[in-house]
Amino acid sequence: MTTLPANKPFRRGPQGADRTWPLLGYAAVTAALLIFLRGSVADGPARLLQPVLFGAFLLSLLFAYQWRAAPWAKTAVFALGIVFVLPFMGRDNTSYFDLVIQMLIFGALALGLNIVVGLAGLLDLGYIAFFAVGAYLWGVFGSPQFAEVSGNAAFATGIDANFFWLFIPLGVLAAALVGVLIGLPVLKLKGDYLAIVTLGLGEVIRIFANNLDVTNGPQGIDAIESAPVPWLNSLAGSLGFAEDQYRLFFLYLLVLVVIGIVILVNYRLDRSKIGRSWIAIREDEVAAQAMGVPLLRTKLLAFASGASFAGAMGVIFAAKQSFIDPKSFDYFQSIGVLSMVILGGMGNIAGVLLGAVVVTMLNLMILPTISEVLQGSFPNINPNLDPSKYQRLIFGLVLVLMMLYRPEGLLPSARRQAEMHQGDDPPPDSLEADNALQSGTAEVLSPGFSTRGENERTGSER
Amino acid sequence: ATTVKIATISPLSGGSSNLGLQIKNGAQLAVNEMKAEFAKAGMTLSLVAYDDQADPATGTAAARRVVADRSVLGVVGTLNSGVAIPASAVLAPSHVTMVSPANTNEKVTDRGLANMNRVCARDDAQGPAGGDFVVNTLKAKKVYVLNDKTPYGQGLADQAEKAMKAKGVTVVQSEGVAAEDRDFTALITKIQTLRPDAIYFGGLYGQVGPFAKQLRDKGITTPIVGGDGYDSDDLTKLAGSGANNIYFTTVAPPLDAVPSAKALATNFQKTFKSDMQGFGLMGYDSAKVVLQGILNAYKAAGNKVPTRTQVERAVRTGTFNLVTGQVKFDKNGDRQTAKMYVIAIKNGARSTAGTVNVVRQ
Amino acid sequence: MSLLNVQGMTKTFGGLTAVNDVTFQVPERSIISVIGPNGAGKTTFFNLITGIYTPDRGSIDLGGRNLLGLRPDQVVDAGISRTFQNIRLFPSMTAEENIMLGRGVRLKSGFWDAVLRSGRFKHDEQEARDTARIMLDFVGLSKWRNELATNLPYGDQRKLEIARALATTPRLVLLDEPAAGMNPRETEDLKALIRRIRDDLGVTVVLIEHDMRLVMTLSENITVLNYGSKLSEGRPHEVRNDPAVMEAYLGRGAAAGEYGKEAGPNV
Amino acid sequence: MDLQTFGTVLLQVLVGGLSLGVLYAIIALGYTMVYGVLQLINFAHSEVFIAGGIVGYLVFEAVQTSPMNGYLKLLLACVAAMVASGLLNVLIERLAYRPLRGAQRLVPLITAIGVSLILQDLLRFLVGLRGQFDLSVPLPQGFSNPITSLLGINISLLNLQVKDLILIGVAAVMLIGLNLLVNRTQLGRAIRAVAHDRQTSGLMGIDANRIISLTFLIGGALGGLGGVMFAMKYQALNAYSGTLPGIKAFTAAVLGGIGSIPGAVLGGLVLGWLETLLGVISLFSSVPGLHWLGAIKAEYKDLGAFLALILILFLKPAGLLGRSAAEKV
Amino acid sequence: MSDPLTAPRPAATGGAPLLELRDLHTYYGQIHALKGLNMTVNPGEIVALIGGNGAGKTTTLRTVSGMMKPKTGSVTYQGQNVSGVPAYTIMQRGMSHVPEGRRIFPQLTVRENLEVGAYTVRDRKVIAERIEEGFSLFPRLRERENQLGGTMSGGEQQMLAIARALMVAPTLLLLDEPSMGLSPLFVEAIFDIVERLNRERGTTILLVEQNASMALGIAHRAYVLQTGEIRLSGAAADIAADESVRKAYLGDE
Ligand SMILES: Nc1ncnc2c1ncn2[C@@H]1O[C@H](COP(=O)(O)OP(=O)(O)OP(=O)(O)O)[C@@H](O)[C@H]1O
Ligand SMILES: Nc1ncnc2c1ncn2[C@@H]1O[C@H](COP(=O)(O)OP(=O)(O)OP(=O)(O)O)[C@@H](O)[C@H]1O
Ligand SMILES: CC(C)C[C@H](N)C(=O)O
Ligand SMILES: [Mg+2]
Ligand SMILES: [Mg+2]
Repeated sequence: MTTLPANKPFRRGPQGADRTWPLLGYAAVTAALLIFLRGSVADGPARLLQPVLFGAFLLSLLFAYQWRAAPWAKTAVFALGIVFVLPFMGRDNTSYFDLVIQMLIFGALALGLNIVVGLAGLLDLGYIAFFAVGAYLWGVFGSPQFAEVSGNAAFATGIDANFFWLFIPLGVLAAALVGVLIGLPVLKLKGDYLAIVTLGLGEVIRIFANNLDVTNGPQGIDAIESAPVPWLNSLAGSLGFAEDQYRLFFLYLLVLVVIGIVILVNYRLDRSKIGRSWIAIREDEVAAQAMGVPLLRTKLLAFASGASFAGAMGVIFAAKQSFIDPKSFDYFQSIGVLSMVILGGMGNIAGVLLGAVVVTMLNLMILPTISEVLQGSFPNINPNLDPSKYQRLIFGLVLVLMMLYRPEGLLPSARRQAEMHQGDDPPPDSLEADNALQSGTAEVLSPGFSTRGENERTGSER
Repeated sequence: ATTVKIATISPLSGGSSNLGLQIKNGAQLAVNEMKAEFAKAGMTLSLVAYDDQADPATGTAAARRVVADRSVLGVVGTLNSGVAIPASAVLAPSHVTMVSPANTNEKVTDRGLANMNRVCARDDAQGPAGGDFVVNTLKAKKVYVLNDKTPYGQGLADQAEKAMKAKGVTVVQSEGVAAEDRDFTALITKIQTLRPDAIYFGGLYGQVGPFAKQLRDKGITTPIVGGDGYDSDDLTKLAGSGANNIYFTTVAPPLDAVPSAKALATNFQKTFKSDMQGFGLMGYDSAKVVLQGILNAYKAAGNKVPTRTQVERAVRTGTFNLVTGQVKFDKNGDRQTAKMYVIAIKNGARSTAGTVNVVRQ
Repeated sequence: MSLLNVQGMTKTFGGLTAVNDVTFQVPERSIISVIGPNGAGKTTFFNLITGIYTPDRGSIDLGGRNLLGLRPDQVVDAGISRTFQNIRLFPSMTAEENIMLGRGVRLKSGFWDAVLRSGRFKHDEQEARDTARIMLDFVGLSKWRNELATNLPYGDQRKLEIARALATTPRLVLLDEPAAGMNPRETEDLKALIRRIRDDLGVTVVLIEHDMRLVMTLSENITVLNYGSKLSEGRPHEVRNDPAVMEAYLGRGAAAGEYGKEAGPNV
Repeated sequence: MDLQTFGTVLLQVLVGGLSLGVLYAIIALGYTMVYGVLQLINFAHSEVFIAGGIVGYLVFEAVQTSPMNGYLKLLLACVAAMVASGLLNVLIERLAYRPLRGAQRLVPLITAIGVSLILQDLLRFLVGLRGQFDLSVPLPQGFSNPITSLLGINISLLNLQVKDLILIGVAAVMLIGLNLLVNRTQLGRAIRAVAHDRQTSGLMGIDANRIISLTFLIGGALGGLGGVMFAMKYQALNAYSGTLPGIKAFTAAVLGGIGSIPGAVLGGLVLGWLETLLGVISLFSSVPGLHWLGAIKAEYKDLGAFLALILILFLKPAGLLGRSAAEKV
Repeated sequence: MSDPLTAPRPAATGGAPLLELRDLHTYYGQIHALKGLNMTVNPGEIVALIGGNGAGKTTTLRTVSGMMKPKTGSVTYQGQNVSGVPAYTIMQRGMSHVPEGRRIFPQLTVRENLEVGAYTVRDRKVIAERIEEGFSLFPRLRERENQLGGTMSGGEQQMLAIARALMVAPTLLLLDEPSMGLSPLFVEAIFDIVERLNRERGTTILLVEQNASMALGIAHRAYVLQTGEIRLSGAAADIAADESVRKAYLGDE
């Protein structure tokens, strides 16, 4: 029987030989390549190397997290990467800034969803609605839309942009509140019923956003402000950033702080009584309740915590995009975030972040670059073969292949891995295959075709 | 040589790709044509085409990539006002000039952005023109107004509605239908019940085609009126047997209305193996404005590759002689004199029913 | 003075009366068994007490506190915990975590304590961990502490379930067929364990069992259910010799007075 | 609005909602079948279904000018689409889901989404080969004719067309047939057994993989049929037009109680009626006291589906005709 | 009513063993559950397999019925090597398995559970007859014909599981702890049924039981399994008399 190491049963702690020097070496080389080759890969087919170089560099951050190495070396790699390399690249090419901020925003979203789906086992297909709540909250107030809504022309650029600071916690609150309001009626539903209802609720919120006047309907809201931080702007200026990059510079720093908090909260909740309760209800609601876990409250807590991360990031997202519309929050976005969680490794903070990085990079950097390069090379191509049209296909292929070859995710949670690898390569019809399938999420479903209209509830009657 | 690029942002996939491709190909023709001239000035000219899928979020993402690529000096686009409005806002802080061949919504230029210009007329001219047609030519008293819930469709329908009401028309119902929707059952029931004399539908051909088809299929022959969103060859294909009794105003000239476009159309056909349409011509002219602007700025900067800001100013202040006539922008970036056309579709065949001149003071 | 007092409990499913007007008393610090034929309503009776089902009629009180209408988690809080006829551990948690989860109901720290890592939180975590260690020692599973619950042998899973139930510091613990799937040897160990639960921890025990050797030697009192109703009640020897019980439940073996002393093979 | 118009509109809603509802039901059954056997929301079903529509379109187009009887053309289109979509569904299961039998439940869900994306572009490519994005479906002669009388009763005000009747008829036959198949035959029981416990069903001599393939075949074929019906009803489709009806059909399945065939039908009808009603409800604003209905314009018609879903599941957590898992503690 | 167990005996397979396990090694991931198991079951026999918790009894049955694949070694059934053959094909050849934990189909009614049990039987009349047989063996099932399997009590489910396995009139019946959770009265009944199945119908039975004394009471031969290996085998009476067995499994002090 496999026994996990004592004391820290599920920290798949850094293993193997000390790799301090390989880590430093790798980080230094990839960072140097990224920085010094940036000019040579700026144009033409060489641009295809951009994602390669950038990806290689980002890997050094992953290695710093995973490898066994001296703490100072890990800190150094992280610090230099975040403080120097990324801003440097962002200054040189704004799209790196854009990309990194988006990665972190989606990272926080994925972490929030991870609580709901990965820990508590509640499949939420409308998660993006909470993001929308935060985004529209600031979008409406922090843009010319506020003048329309309030009927007061004095707000031609929205309310004082300094309120942005207030709106971040407000976004958290509002999203958490919506989470509780939505959760109360639906959280007693089981399994995929919950999934579909959350999908429906997400759509309801989107349809309202699409038809109400406050949200300016399908036109969306543009010219959304961000907080003015003059001292930071002058700092950015003295660091050589162009004026149109100041905002991103500010948001980059902000988003780093926010995601830091999100990770901390996530980590601490995971390793607490609350985290255990989430896992317990995921695995067996009846037993959890019979062991004293209050079901509804625990689920609501998961819903609200997950939602609050999305709310905060929604506010920041609106400020960064300066434009939001209902389409940015359709169910496909929820699914995108879900795919980050699962692709990365459900239940594992690092895995989920990695999932967000990979998916965002794929969507915002790799696919566009490929299609731009191809298009540049074949300008008169038959429009039906135009590579830029096959982004869905490529994204879909990546999803399918990744899942087929790494169903447990890129960085699986040790807990789940232990679950999955109990029965290594089970025979096609073995018990293991089924057990893993059933224990993945503990909900009890209603399969099969019923012949009678009976409506007997399961387990606890309340 | 320095690399200099212009970009197009337009839908290359999805329901309005027929027009999006026209814009892109038109711009490509202009680039091909002027490559040599740029080379003489020491600039390697090329075009990057971005697909906005007629979706604002995708369009702004493309705009952000344009901003990041410092060799792009100007943008031709977009097709949809809903995309143009946020995309130009993203481009504005970086002073990337944008010349639109097709965006008619007032808000596109009314925000007073320094980088946003257009070579076409506006909806506050187009809506009333459509309204006039409904009242004067169709003699309708009761009109059903529909829009596709995009800034363009909604804005245009609003303008037309206002104009028609001013002329004493009763608007029996004014509502929206999501742009992706192809299920018009409920709307048709309503139309059958309300029995309007005409339907004004502010939308795009990809949706209007099936709408006309389903409507006619139920035996309803009420005229359908709309704007430049109908101006694609695909409209009659999609409407099939329903392509009858459809009228629209458009800001792009029918090719036969512009004699000088003939050579261009031949060239277009040769290069892209497809027919040039009005918006192809508009795309070509828009690209010409940008390119000419770059060259003007180049000269003004003392034969140096100009900055984005310099190009932005050169476009806004220049005078350009183009296939569709002279282009000069006012302080908001609107074309000072533009033309509009009224087109009728009868039994699948289109014909020009009139022209309107628009002059902005 | 009885700890648990159940009066006139009734539950029907559709047309079927699974538990019918059962009155049941459990004295403090006793070991009581509930037996009866398959489908007699024993498990349903447990489900009613623990709040998993709501009774159609009847009352439950624990040490004077009314439990009727409480949710299962509130019942645990009030002092009753249980095990299940079909083992329901949390498979992806270790043995230790399973018990820590059970302890949760007695911990005071909340959301903000966890986020801010307050002193109270640290104290609680330590308490949960200590409880887990003590309970694992108590049931003799210390060696499995960091093993995933699913990987434990069947018999040990049953013991872990008991440990988890005890971690909630109950006043009363309900065990549903704890000896099922155990051989006579293992059943002996279980018997000792149940005695220690009562003697060392002072927890009252009610159990459902079909293993008469266990029931007859362990329980102070036995209640027999049949078709949802109470058929008989009394001390083991009284119940064993009750003709109605023999007929409905024990069969010939019991009539011959052999239970409690297993018959050898081929005798 | 006078009483007669009021009544007419209501009748039209009833009939129009019926034809929309059975269309949802057919599509919903494809979801339900697969969900029933694998507990997988087959996100690719919306594309499987639209693929059927495209095949149907190709057939209609190919035989457009042939003198063949219109119903024969329809039959041809249906058969071709059912075969194509059925096989496509089986292929998808083989390649993308079967290898993941042992994985967590959400993993196949993600591959299903991936497959759905892949198919969207492949279908778009296929349609694009003809230089088109939106397809305009040519129907056989007479399908659009209004039906003025049925069984001697004048029903012209119902506003029915021949194709509506075809749709309703085809759906009725399919639904009844399927219900019999699933509930009255060993196959049906086997599906339900496999659904709950694949391994134990093996102990009953059931080849789970075969049953699963069969289920995908049937579900896909139903999707294909739904696609043809969709193409016939709207005469317009493109590679992406499966998404929204797909979500609504699945919603219908859940609303009715997922896993239940009558439930899917009922769910489909509820959605169909609700949607149609919401689409025209502003007409009733002229009724005294109901002027506020004028605010509910056609753009809110999709809201009905989801609000109904939430409301119904709030009241009946297992859907209208569903029953939740019987799990004894 | 005619006694359900007096149906005609199936033809015997001749002198060869019905089931033969050779050097079987089965794993759960890293866990080596069966370590070179050898065992035979002859036609017409009742063979008991006893052993402590986790000894590998269930794993042995699972390997025989094809629910699990052995890493090495062979399972020969009716003269054919069936190791690695999927369960459903083996089951189609007259084997039946009452699995540990009953594994009732909770969403199917009692009757439907039985019908699924008869999946490989084509003749509707035969199915109806056998359901009748099952009902007369376990009258409780008849009373609950339309109750969902999942809501039956533990013991009722056990009855259903056994009845379901009998639907195919198996040649070889694998029983995994059939008495678990049954009332004493019913435990006796079950052993009675097992014995009569064997005696009157010639069904061969491989029986895993915790209630070793009763199992050895009806078995012809027995194997004692300990941590994946056979420790002892022989005539059931001899095993029952064995001192170490009495101590370890029969609970004698
Ligand atoms: N949810 C339910 N729906 C319908 N009937 C039920 C339900 N739960 C239990 N029953 C029925 O109620 C009766 C009592 O069941 P219960 O599980 O309490 O029996 P039990 O005494 O524990 O039996 P066993 O010893 O076999 O476990 C049984 O006949 C069972 O079939
Ligand atoms: N699903 C499983 N995953 C991992 N290990 C398992 C699994 N099932 C059984 N084992 C291990 O395999 C070994 C043999 O188990 P098996 O279930 O065959 O024993 P058994 O003799 O049937 O015991 P019991 O009397 O408890 O039913 C044990 O060590 C057990 O822990
Ligand atoms: C070509 C047209 C469909 C574009 C429209 N005039 C708009 O501004 O969106
Ligand atoms: Mg019980
Ligand atoms: Mg076993």
